[in-house]
Amino acid sequence: MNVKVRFFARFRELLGTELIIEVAEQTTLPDLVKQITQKNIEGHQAIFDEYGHFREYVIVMRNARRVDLADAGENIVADGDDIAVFPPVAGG
Amino acid sequence: MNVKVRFFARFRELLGTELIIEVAEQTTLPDLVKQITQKNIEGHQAIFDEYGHFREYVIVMRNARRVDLADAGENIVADGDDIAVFPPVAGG
Amino acid sequence: MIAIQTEDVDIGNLIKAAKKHGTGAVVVFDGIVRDDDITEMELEAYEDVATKELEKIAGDATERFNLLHVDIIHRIGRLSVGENILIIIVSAGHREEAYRGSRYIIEAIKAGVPIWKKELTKNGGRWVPGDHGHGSGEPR
Amino acid sequence: MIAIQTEDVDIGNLIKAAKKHGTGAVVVFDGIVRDDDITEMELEAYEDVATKELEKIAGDATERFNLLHVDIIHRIGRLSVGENILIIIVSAGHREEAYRGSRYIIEAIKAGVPIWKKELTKNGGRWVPGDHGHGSGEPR
Repeated sequence: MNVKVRFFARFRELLGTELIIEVAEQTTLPDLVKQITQKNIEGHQAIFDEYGHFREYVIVMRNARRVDLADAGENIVADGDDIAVFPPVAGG
Repeated sequence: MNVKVRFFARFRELLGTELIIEVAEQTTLPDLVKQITQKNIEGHQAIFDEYGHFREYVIVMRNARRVDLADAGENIVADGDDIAVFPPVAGG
Repeated sequence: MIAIQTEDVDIGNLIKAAKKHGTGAVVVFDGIVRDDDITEMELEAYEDVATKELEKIAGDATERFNLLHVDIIHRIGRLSVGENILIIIVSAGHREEAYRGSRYIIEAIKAGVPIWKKELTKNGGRWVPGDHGHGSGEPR
Repeated sequence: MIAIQTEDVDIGNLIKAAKKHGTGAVVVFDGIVRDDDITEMELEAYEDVATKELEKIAGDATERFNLLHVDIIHRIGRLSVGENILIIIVSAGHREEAYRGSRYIIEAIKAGVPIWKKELTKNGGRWVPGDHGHGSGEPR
């Protein structure tokens, strides 16, 4: 099962622009991202707090829709998902 | 003693653009303007109310400074004065 | 550039020239002859007084809103529907100042600069009463 | 025209094209790379999402403020000091709607469109934290 993960801005610098990740069934959104950040302490700490939860300022989109991080832990990814993870926006 | 009087917008259409008026000593601002409007009922009524006072919306400038119409009747014109009389502005 | 003139201006070039050191935002207001069933619009000004008033308004706005540059060009004469009447260009470090400065200038012009507009229609003309005046011209 | 692009635009031409029937006021916001001791600015966007967000903002603003035309062009890539970052052009019947619509659009972009800016300095770079976010990038 394959999922696309993209990072933007500082997260992109730390973790890469776009990755295709092979994930197991029943993988949650936080676990998907941790699969990428596990070998990257700085990237991990930018996105997750000490309890392994998404930091409150992190924005996650799944198939171009924003995910409510309060229940991200119950959000199971599906084959072909397009996940984006980014810091607060600063356009304009 | 000569005074220049200019009108703008609707007052200009009724009374003319610019006139050099010969006035007597001790002529007040209202009397100066009445000297011009006396032969022009429509022009007179546009500027003066039934008591012969400047209508409240009329603006009078003397040498590029706005005149307080409350005491215009005590405002004596001087030789070489440049008087402007106009309706409310509508620029922009 | 503060001017009352018949000619139009090149807004694109004015914006480029408004980018002074420290500029983070430029706001442009362009007031246009609106097609209110009119054929043309005729504008007149008490030019020397109006120019001085515009200069004073630009100076006040610069001081109040830390503007880095101000242009005010008010056109007079006969203008067709869609033509520019008034162009205000302000630049500032930040957008808040630029928007507020721009708005301050247009409201001050509407309130007190001796300029008048007459809308010319098929049936004649009507003087525009103005935002802050009352009773001038014909009822609309 | 709603676009996220590297190229600049001709604001003068866009203003002309924004003069739709009934237009009495055009307001332009031009956000510019400010010289905060930087050499350049690098912008990136989550392009497909950001474009859809801009379209939604333009639609919301049009409905709320009776706008007659909206352009939003947000540039990405590497920009020098003084270059245009974001151009918003709105036209409306009256100035109140034009100013309010313009301001609504810029605030909505700042609040929620996935675009990021990095200021490049002699000593490296710093991500701009954004107006409504908190905690992203380095402290300034």
